[in-house]
Amino acid sequence: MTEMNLRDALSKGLREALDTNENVFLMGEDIGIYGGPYAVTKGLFEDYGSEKIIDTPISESGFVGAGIGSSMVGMKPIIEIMTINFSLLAIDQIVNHAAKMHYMSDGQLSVPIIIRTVTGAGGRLAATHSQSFEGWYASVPGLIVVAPSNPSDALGLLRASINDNNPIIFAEHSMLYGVTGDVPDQYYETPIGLPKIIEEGNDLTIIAWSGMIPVAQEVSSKLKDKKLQTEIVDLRTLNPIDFELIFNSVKKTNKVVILDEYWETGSFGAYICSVIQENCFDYLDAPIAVVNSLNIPMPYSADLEDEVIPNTKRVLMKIDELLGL
Amino acid sequence: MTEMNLRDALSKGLREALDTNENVFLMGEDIGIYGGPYAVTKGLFEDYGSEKIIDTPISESGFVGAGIGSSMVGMKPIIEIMTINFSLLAIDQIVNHAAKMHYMSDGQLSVPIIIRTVTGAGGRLAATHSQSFEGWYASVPGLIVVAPSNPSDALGLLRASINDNNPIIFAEHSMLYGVTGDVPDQYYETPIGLPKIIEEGNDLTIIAWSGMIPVAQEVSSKLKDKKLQTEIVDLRTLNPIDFELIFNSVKKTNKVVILDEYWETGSFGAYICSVIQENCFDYLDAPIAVVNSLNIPMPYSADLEDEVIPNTKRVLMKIDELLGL
Amino acid sequence: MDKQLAKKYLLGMLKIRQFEEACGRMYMQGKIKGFLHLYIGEEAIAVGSISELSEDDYIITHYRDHGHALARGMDPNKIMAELYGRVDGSSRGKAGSMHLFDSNLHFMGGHAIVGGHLPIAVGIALGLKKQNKNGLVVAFFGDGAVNEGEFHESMNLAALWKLPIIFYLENNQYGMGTHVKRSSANPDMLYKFADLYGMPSTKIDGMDVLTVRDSTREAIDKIRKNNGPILIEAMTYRFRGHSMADPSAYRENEEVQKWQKEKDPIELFKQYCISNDLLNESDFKSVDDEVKEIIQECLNFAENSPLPDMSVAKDKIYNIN
Amino acid sequence: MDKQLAKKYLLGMLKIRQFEEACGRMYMQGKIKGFLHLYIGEEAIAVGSISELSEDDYIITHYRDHGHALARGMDPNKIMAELYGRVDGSSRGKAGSMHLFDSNLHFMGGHAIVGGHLPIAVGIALGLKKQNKNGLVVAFFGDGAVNEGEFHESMNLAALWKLPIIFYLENNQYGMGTHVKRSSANPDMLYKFADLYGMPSTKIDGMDVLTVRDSTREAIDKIRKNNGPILIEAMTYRFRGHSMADPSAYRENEEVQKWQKEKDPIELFKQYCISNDLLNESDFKSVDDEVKEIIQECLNFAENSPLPDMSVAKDKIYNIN
Ligand SMILES: Cc1ncc(C[n+]2csc(CCOP(=O)(O)OP(=O)(O)O)c2C)c(N)n1
Ligand SMILES: Cc1ncc(C[n+]2csc(CCOP(=O)(O)OP(=O)(O)O)c2C)c(N)n1
Ligand SMILES: [Mg+2]
Ligand SMILES: [Mg+2]
Repeated sequence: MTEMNLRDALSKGLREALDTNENVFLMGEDIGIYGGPYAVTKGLFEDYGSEKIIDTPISESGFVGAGIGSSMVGMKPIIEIMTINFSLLAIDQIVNHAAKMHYMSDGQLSVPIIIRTVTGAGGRLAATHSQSFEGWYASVPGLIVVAPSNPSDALGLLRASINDNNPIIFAEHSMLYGVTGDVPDQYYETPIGLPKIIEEGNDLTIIAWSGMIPVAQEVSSKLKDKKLQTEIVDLRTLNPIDFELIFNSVKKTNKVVILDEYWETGSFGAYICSVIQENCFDYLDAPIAVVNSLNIPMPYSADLEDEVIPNTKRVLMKIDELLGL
Repeated sequence: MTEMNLRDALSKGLREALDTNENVFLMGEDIGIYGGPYAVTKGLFEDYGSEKIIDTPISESGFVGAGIGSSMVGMKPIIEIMTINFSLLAIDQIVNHAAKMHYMSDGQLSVPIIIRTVTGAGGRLAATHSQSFEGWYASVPGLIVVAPSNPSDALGLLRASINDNNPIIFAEHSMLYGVTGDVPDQYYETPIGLPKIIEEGNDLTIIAWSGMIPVAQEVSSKLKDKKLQTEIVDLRTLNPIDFELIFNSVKKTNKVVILDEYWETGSFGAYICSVIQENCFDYLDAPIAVVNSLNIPMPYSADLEDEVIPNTKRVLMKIDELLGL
Repeated sequence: MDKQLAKKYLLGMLKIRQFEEACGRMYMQGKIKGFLHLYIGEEAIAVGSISELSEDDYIITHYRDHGHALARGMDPNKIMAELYGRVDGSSRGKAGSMHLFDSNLHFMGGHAIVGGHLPIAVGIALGLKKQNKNGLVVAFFGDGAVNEGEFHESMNLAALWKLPIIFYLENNQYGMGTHVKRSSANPDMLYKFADLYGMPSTKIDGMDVLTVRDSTREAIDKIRKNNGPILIEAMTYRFRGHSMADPSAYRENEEVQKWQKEKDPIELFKQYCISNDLLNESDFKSVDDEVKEIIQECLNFAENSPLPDMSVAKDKIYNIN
Repeated sequence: MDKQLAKKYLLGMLKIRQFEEACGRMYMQGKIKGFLHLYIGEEAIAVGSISELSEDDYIITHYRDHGHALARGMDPNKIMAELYGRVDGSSRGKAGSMHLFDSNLHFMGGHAIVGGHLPIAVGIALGLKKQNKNGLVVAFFGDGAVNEGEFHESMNLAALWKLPIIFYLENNQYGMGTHVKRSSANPDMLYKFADLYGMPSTKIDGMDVLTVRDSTREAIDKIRKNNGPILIEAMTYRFRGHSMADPSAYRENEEVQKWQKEKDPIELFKQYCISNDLLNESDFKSVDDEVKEIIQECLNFAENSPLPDMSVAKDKIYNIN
C-alpha cells in the first residue's frame, strides 16, 4: 500500500496507460505545457512529449469529436474537458455521436474514449462553473459514467476504463483531488458498475458518490453520537449500476438517504430513489430522502455556496424530518 | 369554441403575438420561405415579412445566443430549434447564459425568450432524431419548460409564455401536431406551472405530459374494461410544477403511474416519483410505476420503435405487475 | 479515359440515380420511412471523387449518404434492406437512411447532425497519422454545414495538426429551403475559408465527373506529399427536394428545370462519351440494363428480408468485449 | 489631445492597474476567492476604446472584465464588494469577478464561457437595429476564443444581418498557457477572419492608447455610416498569469519582462505626455494620488459591506414581474 492523493492516483494511472498502450494519447486544453488546469497531467508533457500529450485549441466540440474519430480507427484517447460546465459545448459530440456510433453501425464501429472532466462546486466559481452534469450523461444509453471518490477507486476505475471499449465520462470532483488514501501496490482494477459499501451499518443507508461521499461520512459520524450505525454506499459508477447491492442494503436498514450535488429538480439521485421504491417498497419504513443542491444557480459568496450544496446540517435535518432519526 | 389541430393553435398564437406585440419576432432554420420544418410557421413569412420572420443559417448556438441578446435589450424573440436533438448544439447558450443572466446580474437583466422545439420520437427518425430532452431543461433553475398535449393548452400556454419574462423552452411533440380539439374563441391563458386533471377517477393516477398523454388515455380506456376509473394528470409544464394538485390525486387513488418518453435511467418522471413518495408515502398502496422508453438508442425499424417508446401494452403490464390491477 | 473507365463512371452515376429514384418510389409506397434525402443531381461528385480513393482511405459524410456509400462499393442490397428497416440491412434495420455504415470499406457513416461529423473526420485523420497509416480521409458536407461552428473548429484543428483530409464541400446552393445567399455572408467564395487556416482550396464544377476526378486526384497527390488538409468546393444542385418531406416552395420550377436540362451530370457525361467516341447508345443501354437489374435485385432482397426483433434492438448498445 | 484628456486617459489606465493590483493582494489574503483574471498590461485597450463610446452603446466581455467595467465608469466600490462576495456588490455577491454587470451603463457582463458571449453580442446588436436605436455593441474577447465555433457563427450572423458591432479581439497571445501559435493554424493574421464575411478589419498596437482610440473612432464612424460589423485585433500582452491560479510555467520570464519594460501602456503613455508637454511629474503624482484614494475607498467599502444571506441567494432566479 502507498498513501497518495486522488490527483496523484490519476496521474499514476495516466502514466501507466501511456507506458503500456501505444495507442493511448491525451488531449485537452492546457494539459501539456501549462501543466493541467487542476495539475492532474503535470509533468506528463515533459516526459511523454507533444505527440502523446496534445494541447488543444479552445474548441471543445472539435477536439472531443477528434477524439471520437481517432478511437474509431484504433486509438485510445483520454480527453480532458477542463470542467463539466464546458462539456455542454461538446455534448452533441458525446450524446449524438459517441454514444450512438456503436449502436447505429450495429457494432461495426466502437468509440473507446475516456473523457475526463471536473464536476461539482466548491471553489466559489459561481453559477457557470459549479455544475454537476454527470447524471445527464449517465442517463444516455451507450455512455458509461464513472465518478470515484477516493484514490484507490480513482486508479482502479481509470484502469478499468482504459480496458473498456465504450465511451466513458470520467467525472472527477475538484474538491477531492487532495483527498488521500491507501492505494495497493499490485495491479488491480475496480470493476465498472459495482457500488461499494464503504461503511457498514444497520440503521440507515446513505447512497452517494463523488463529492458527496465526505458529506455522507460526516453525517454518519454525527449519527454515531445518536448511536445510529450508517451504511454508506459509494456508487462509484453512475451507469451501469448493480442495484442488487443497493437493494440488499435497503432491505437491511429499511431507511434510505440519497445525496446528489445536482439540483433538486430532476436529479439523478431521484432516479435512484425511484428504482429503490419500486423494488424495495415493502422494506421501506419511511420515505426515501433525496438531498440535493438547492434549486439555485450557484451564488459566489462563500456562505451562500455552502448553503446551496448539500451539507451535513441540511442532511441531518432531512433525516430527522423524514426518517425521524 | 372552434375545433382546430395543435399546429393551427400554435400558428394562431404566433400570429396574435406578432399582431399585438411589436417586439415579437420569430427566428429559426427554415421557418420562413421554406414554410417551417413542421409547418407551424407556414404562411407567416408571406404575411409578416423577413424582418419579423427570420430564416437563420444552421448555427444553433449563434442564433439562440442572438435571441438571448436581443431579449436583453427589449425584444421578445420566439426562437425555433428544429428539434430538441439539435438543441444540444445550443445548450450552453440555454443553460449557461439564458438561465443564469437574470440571477447573475441580480435582476438587472432579463431573458424573456421562447424557444420552441420539437421533442419526442415516433416518425422513425432513428437514434439521433428521436430524443426527449425536455427534462434536462426542466431541471435547470432559471428555465421554464412547457410541454402541451392539446390545442387549447398549446395556445393558452403560448400566450402565457409570451407574457412571461423568463427563458422558456416550449416543447412540442411531433406526433401531436395533428391532434384536434376545441379552442375557446375568447382570449384566455393557460397558467404556467399548473397541471390539469384531464380525466377523473378514483382507482389510479396516471401522470404524463406531451406525447405520453394519448398513451395515458388509451390505457385509461383499457382499464375501464376492468371497471377501473383512472385519473389522468397532464403536467403541461415541467418547471415549475404545482405539486399540490398531484398530491391530492395520489391521496385519493393511492396508486400512481408516471409516463415519460425519456429513457428509464435518470428520467424526469423518476423525479416526479421521488417527490410523490416523499410527500405521499403513507398514502401509497403500492410502488409508483415509472414507465419510460427502454434504455436503447432509438432503432429505425417500425416495430422496434413502437416497442421502445412506452406503449399501452407495456404500461398495462407494468400496472398489472406493480399495482396488481 | 478509356471505354472501360467511361463505362465504370456511367454505371456508378446511373446506379446512384436509379437507386435514389427507387427509394423515392418506395418512400411513396410507405416501404421506406423517416427522413429520406436523395442525392439525385449530385452523382458526379461521389463517383468522380471516390473512384480516386484507395482502400486505405476513409469516407465520412452526412445524412445524404446513399450516393457516397454506393460509390464506395457498398452493397445496394444491404442499403436497401436498411432503408426498409430489415434484418439484412447494413445495421440490421436499426439506423435507417441517414446512418449508413460499412467499416470494411472504411465508410464511416452517415451522420445526421449537420456539421457533427467534421470533428470526427479530423479525428480519423489524426488516428491515421498517429499510427503512420497511409490513408487519408474524405469528409463530405453541404453549404449549410459551413455555418456550424464545428466546421471552423475542424478546419483549424486539421490545419494546425497537418492532417490528411479533404474537406469536400458539396455546394448544392441550398440548406433545406435556404439559399446560400441567405445564410452565408460571403456566399460566392466559401472555398476561401481555407485561406485563413493556411489550407489550399479550390472551387470546381461538381456536375462534371471528370473535373471532379481530376481535382480530387490533384488534392490527393498534394496531401500524400504534404500531409496537410485541403478543401474542395464542388458546385452542384439537387434535383429533388431536400428530403421527401420537402414542400419545395422556396425555389422556382424554372430554376430546377434549367439545372436538370443543362447540367445533369449523367447527360453531360454521356455527351462527352459520344463526342469522344468512348461509348455509344448501345453501351448506354447495356449499362442501363445492368443498373436496372441491380436495383430490381436490391428491392427484392429488401422485400424478402425479415424484420428485426427486439433482441436485435437490444444488441450492440455497448461494446461488451 | 489636451491636458485634461491626457489626465483622463492616464487616470483611466492607472485606476485599472491599481485596482487589479489590489485585487491580486486581496486574493492572496483570501478576501477574494474563485477565479480571478487580472487585466494588467492590457489597460490601453479598454480605456482607448471605451472612452470613444456614447452612453447609447453597449459593452459585453468575457471573464477578464474588471478593466472594461472600470473604463465604462462602473463604480469601483460595487465591483470590489462583488469580488469580496458582499451584499453591496454589483450582484449582491452572487456573481463574483467573472460576472460583472451594470445595466444602467449598458455593461452587459462579464461572461465566463469562452466565446459564449459573442452570439449574445450579435443579439444585442440585432435588438438595437430592430428597434432603430442608435447604439452599437463592442464585444471584447481573446485570441483563444477565436477557436470556438461560436466566434464564427457570430461573425457570419453579424455580417449577414449587417449589425452594428465591433468584434474587439484582445490578442494577448495566450489562451491560458497556450500560445496562439500552438492553437491557431494561421496565428499572425487572426483579423483576416473578417475577410470571409466581407467584414472590414484591422490589426493595431493595443499597447498604445491613442492608436486604440483612433482605430476605435474610425470603426465607430464606419459602423454608424454602414451599419455593418467590424473586427479590430489589438495586440497586447498580459503581464500577470492567466488567473491567480496560474503557475506560469509556459512562458519565459524574459519575455514577460521585455513586454513590461518596453510596452507597458501606462509608461508609454506617460512618455508620450512628457514628450508632448501634456503632463509632468507632478501631474502624474496627482493622478496617482487620486487613484490610490479610489482604491483605498473601494477596499474599505467592500470590507465594511455585510455578507448576503440566503434570502439574497434565493432572489432573482426568475423574473416574477
Ligand atoms: C445540427 C442540425 N441542425 C439542423 C438539422 C436539420 N437539417 C438537416 S439537413 C439540413 C440542411 C443542410 O444543408 P446542407 O449542409 O447544405 O446539405 P444538403 O442537405 O444541401 O446536402 C438541416 C437544416 C440537423 N440535422 N442538424
Ligand atoms: C468554453 C470554455 N472552455 C474553457 C474555459 C476555460 N478558460 C477560461 S479562460 C481560457 C483562456 C481564454 O483565452 P483568451 O480567449 O485568449 O482570453 P485571455 O484569457 O487571454 O484574455 C480558458 C481556456 C472556459 N471558461 N470556457
Ligand atoms: Mg446544401
Ligand atoms: Mg488571450
